[in-house]
Amino acid sequence: MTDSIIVDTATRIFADLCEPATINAAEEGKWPEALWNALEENGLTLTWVPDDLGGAGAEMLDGFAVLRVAGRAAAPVPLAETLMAGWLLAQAGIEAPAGPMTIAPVYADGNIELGPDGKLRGRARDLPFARVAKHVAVLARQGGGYSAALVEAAGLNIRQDKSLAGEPSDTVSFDGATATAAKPANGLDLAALVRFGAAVRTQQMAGALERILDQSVQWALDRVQFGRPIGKFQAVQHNLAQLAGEVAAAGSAADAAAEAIAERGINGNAVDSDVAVAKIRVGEAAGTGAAIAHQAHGAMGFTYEHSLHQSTRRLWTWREEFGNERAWARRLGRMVAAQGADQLWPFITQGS
Amino acid sequence: MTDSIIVDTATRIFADLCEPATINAAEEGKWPEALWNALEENGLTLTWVPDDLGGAGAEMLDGFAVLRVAGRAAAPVPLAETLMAGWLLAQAGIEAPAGPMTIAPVYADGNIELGPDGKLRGRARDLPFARVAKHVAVLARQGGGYSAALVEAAGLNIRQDKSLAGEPSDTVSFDGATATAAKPANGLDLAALVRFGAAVRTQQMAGALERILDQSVQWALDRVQFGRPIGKFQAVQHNLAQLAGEVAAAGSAADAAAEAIAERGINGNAVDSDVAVAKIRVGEAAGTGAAIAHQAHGAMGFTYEHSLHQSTRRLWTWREEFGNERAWARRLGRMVAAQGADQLWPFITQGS
Amino acid sequence: MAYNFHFDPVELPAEAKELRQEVRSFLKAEIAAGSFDPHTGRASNEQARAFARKVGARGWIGMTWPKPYGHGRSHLERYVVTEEMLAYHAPTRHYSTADRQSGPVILRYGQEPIKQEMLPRIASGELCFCIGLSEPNSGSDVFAASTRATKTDGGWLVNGRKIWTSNAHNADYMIALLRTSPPTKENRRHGLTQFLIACKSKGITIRPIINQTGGHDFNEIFFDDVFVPDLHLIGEVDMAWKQATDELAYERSGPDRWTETLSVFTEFLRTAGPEPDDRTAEGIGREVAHLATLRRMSLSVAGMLQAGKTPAVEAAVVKDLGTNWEQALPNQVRLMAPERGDSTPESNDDRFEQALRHMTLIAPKLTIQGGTREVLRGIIARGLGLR
Amino acid sequence: MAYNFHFDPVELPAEAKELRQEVRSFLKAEIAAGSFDPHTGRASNEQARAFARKVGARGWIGMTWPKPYGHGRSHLERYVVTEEMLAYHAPTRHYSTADRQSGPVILRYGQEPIKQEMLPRIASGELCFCIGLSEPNSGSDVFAASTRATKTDGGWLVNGRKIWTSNAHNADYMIALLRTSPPTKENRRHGLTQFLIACKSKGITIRPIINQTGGHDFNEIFFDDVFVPDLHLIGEVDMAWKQATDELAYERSGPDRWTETLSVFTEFLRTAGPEPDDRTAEGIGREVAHLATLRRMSLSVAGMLQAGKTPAVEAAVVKDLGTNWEQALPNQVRLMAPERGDSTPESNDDRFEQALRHMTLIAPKLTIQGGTREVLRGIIARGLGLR
Repeated sequence: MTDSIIVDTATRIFADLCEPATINAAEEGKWPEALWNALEENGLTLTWVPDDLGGAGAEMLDGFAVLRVAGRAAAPVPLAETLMAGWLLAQAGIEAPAGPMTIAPVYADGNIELGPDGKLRGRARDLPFARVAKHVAVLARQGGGYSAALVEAAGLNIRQDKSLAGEPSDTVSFDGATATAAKPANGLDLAALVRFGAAVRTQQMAGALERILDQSVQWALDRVQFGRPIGKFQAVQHNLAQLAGEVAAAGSAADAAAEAIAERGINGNAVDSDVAVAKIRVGEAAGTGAAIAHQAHGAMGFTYEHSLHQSTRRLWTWREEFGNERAWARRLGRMVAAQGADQLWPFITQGS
Repeated sequence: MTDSIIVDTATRIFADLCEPATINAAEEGKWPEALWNALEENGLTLTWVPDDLGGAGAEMLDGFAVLRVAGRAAAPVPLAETLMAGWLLAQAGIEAPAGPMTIAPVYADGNIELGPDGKLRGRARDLPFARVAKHVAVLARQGGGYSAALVEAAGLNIRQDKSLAGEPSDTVSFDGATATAAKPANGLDLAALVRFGAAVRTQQMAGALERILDQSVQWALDRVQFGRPIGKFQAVQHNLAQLAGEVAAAGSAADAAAEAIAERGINGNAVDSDVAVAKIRVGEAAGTGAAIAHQAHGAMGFTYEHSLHQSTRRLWTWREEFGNERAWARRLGRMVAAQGADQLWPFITQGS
Repeated sequence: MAYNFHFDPVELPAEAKELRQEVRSFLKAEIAAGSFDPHTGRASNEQARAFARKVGARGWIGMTWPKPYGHGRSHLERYVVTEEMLAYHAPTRHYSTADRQSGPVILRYGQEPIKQEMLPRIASGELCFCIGLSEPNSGSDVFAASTRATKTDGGWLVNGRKIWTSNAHNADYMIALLRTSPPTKENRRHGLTQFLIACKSKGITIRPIINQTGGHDFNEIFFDDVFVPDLHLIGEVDMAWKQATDELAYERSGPDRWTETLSVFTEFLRTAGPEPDDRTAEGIGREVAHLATLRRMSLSVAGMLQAGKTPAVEAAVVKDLGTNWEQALPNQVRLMAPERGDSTPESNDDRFEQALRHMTLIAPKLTIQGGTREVLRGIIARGLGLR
Repeated sequence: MAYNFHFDPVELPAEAKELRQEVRSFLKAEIAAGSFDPHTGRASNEQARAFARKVGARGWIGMTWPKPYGHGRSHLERYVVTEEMLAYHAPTRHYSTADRQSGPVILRYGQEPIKQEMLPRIASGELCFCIGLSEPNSGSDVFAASTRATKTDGGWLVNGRKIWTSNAHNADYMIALLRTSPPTKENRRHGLTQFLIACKSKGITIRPIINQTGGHDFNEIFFDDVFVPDLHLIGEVDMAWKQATDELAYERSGPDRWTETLSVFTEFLRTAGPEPDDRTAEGIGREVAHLATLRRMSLSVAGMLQAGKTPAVEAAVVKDLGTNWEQALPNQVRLMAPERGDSTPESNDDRFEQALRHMTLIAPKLTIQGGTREVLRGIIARGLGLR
């Protein structure tokens, strides 16, 4: 089970310092310094880094729980990315620096290489929050394997773009950059990094879905049409009940992936299938759920001043990152088919 | 426009002679003789056969309109098959005999051959109503082309099976059978026959969908729960409104295919795309529509004694025959893609 | 916060994992012995009865009931047994209703002599139960029931009619919801009482209702001055609305709510082979993601029950998601299946075709039986604070 | 019979087919001249105004209005012009509301001097209109409007607030639904009146509402003692509920109700190329089937209007189906698109990516604007005799 103090701390910080206005301001380029500092001061940014490497040394599940809360808050900071970066560095025994980080690459066909001269080569697209990161944790090919490398962001060539959520999503060239530290990644490969990213995104999505359910129910209770709250109309009730089902399924699927990783590590087929299930199911819930929430909110939910879009736009972004439903479904489908029909049920019940 | 006398006649005959009990009895193997005879005596079974070949010489659209009515009535007779058989024979200038007929093959990979000795060879699966047909109209390969052949059913080797609708769906071996008459099919190929069959099924489905909408609305008005007719509940109203939309779309798509065939004949890409659109859209409506109708009917609609299944089981059968949604969608998708993005709109507006 | 229901993670205890292997071995042996068809679940009534006795002998009926009525085992162990039985299409119909619903009602509200008499006989696999709930004018609205029980010397006289009673033609007993008083103005649910009724009682007529698959599961039951002894009264007179519904609603989330059409998927996997194309792989993956998630949620409810929680809304969520998924499954599979043609090898895919047909036919009932989609969404909406 | 609505087949007359070619040539020339971006429809306000003048000069605004107000042409000809404009993303925003809604209202209910003054100026492409319908507490329930018009010497004084008014910041005039009397017990729709209001009138303040795409279309409008002359009264005082809604509801079925996200599909087709794989072909075919059917139904409504029929329910059906389809389209396309990666050639698919993002963002509004899904299904249910 998770450490409730960590989760409570995160919840309190977001309640205090992650107002809708802060989130919109971040989209305009204003770095939410107070929020980030509070997270950092409370040790939440290096949750997955062991004590001896400068981190909080918390359990895997604690980190995922923090990300659930962050997703619920639509936190406009690279908390997930910094957590992942710290984790990646820790795999190689590299100490994690302070400050925001991101990871590279985010695609399984990524092609960053670490040369014998200690210099990096390659380019990575769609790196979340690259422009605000102080460091990038890179998983680079080296010889026949992979190394984790810590790179200062300052000297990198960054082409800025934005995700659908309005958050930084940048293309970064690593050509000629020198790693501050670089060590073999202890068996980790790009597929595992992407898998880990997918699991992380499912937690954030599960949180965002909880948020839009809350908002939609509240709106349905408050908004009066035809002389009564719209939540009294059967059609609205049934839609929100369906939304609740999607939220519940997403939370459950995301937790399954997190628990699998906590128990069995990031490598291996068994974990891969848990993550696949989660990314598929949560991705579907994100689409269905956002549509229902918007329908319930009417025109108000389509405005920039209402905060619904802060969650729905992130859902639409996150479902696509680290492999969308289709990509994971193909992979999972092949895995299941390869084992044969009679292994379906054992497959479903494996691990429990 | 269609000849309303023909349609009125058909409607009256089905109202008089196609009761739910008759339909269930037919499933048990009792041939609905009175119904068939009335259809035959009124010239409805050879609608598409010209006067000089022994038929009614009606317009294409009249035949399709009759099939719409027959679909609405869940008529348990090979009216569609006899109409298609008469039409197939007429393409080759072969006179149509009296009595029920069916066609062969029903798959585009059909492999019936007509040898130089006038004997047929091959086997066709899933022929609707084969066991009750007096004749089979066959489209057989001959040399490099196709011939239409009329074959007496009496001597054929028929292995009986049933469709999901409980109607005869038989495998027939034509090995060694002699054609009563055989002539070149005038440019018709198997793809065209399947295309024609698909258009025919969309009319029947459109009719069946109209029927289940009627039944569902009536049931919703009659059935009382929680002190009022269930049709007063918003959730039921919205579901039935959705059903109405599917029924309307199906009818419109089916008509488009029928009109295209009536105007431009059965050959050619343009007609192929109209039929594809219809079989895809009507097939989808059949699935969605049957599900809504059953949900509205509750447990009652699941019983054999209620007549809903007579229509829904036919919908599930017909959507699969002559190519299901997927098969036609692949074909249509290829057609559209081959023309390129800038031709999409001209493609949609072609013909009107 | 609207979102106030939860699906706790569950770790199955070691004994449950062992039990799973035990059940699988048992089923393997039964399949080998020809006790039922492992693909369709087909078994004769005699086979189903014999199977129930064997399952009873293993101690797998009434597992969670305290001793001496049952076996005092955990909800998670019971869950494992149930899902293994369903996954391998074991013929549980002789005992499943009693195990899932009737037994727990008797255990909680029955009079002591009845508990002592009935529960061990259920647990042994001997007795088959059915549930007399729906009436011609009382389907989703169970509190509109009008079949009445009138007090008489030493018992009650029952008159009226029940409908949609599954398996009544095979059942020994029924637990029926009967009207003992009119509803009150303040409480329209008042006035109904639960009774245990022997199906062979004088005055009972059972008429089969054939369904659209051609099969017989439902029945209509006519009561004509049927005598029910006082001892068979279950719970308080007129107060059935306080009993039953909520506590037992957890059973909504059992694996029977998302496995009913599963065999069409399994058979499809068999025809699809080990290296499906992209389209097929994508379709398979999507269904597996839903299945795995439903199963986790369903197991979670069992775990919460074991922990003494009352996950009523969670159970409704699982049933709503589960039945919608299993209802849609045959059509999803249909659209993955290869096109049939004259050159398709014969009977290559025959078992799949049969499963597809059967599941297409039964799919409509899945979101109706045991609480319609509309009823479930109403329960969830209430859980959200909207009602 | 419940199913008492129909979609008559339509054969476009020869002049409509010629007109289509004429419109295509016109648009081709405009695109060549850089009047708008043919892929996204982007055009500046100046470009949109200039475009309206050109379209007006062609006689393609107010086409169906009788001469001398408009051009006395058929609904089918108007339909063809409209769908071609939409299909090629022409910037019609300066005139489309007036052409579709405001003009017809003035034509039917306006006072003669107003008709003579306004309609030709609309038809020329000069005037831009907006619609003042929704209020903070009156969205789907339009008859709850409370912005009031009070009789004064020679006219009316307007006070209150309208919201979600599209394009008000560019409009010259608004047709507003205002409260002139309280509703009556018998008829809660009583007491509302339509007025023509110049947007530059003293006392009007327009506040932009930025939407989640970052764009500005909606506005909030504040009325502070705005004077509206008697001549600008449209129709009968207190009787707006008899006007407007039904006749104009046909406009619901126009091609603007199913083409709004179409460009994401077109751009996808471009990236998919001429020989897509099975999965992609299947996806494309499915969407084309929906699109072609919607278009036929929409055209059919135009044909029925031309034939003097009143296809109100049919129009609601088309809008319900159409908006649901166009809303789902971006997600359908998303799941057909190839996976992005670091080795994907840059900006290969950039126009598609941009379209996908934009359409994903606007999709939620499509089943809300101009009559929500819930309102439309209510209308259809009424047509079925359920309400």
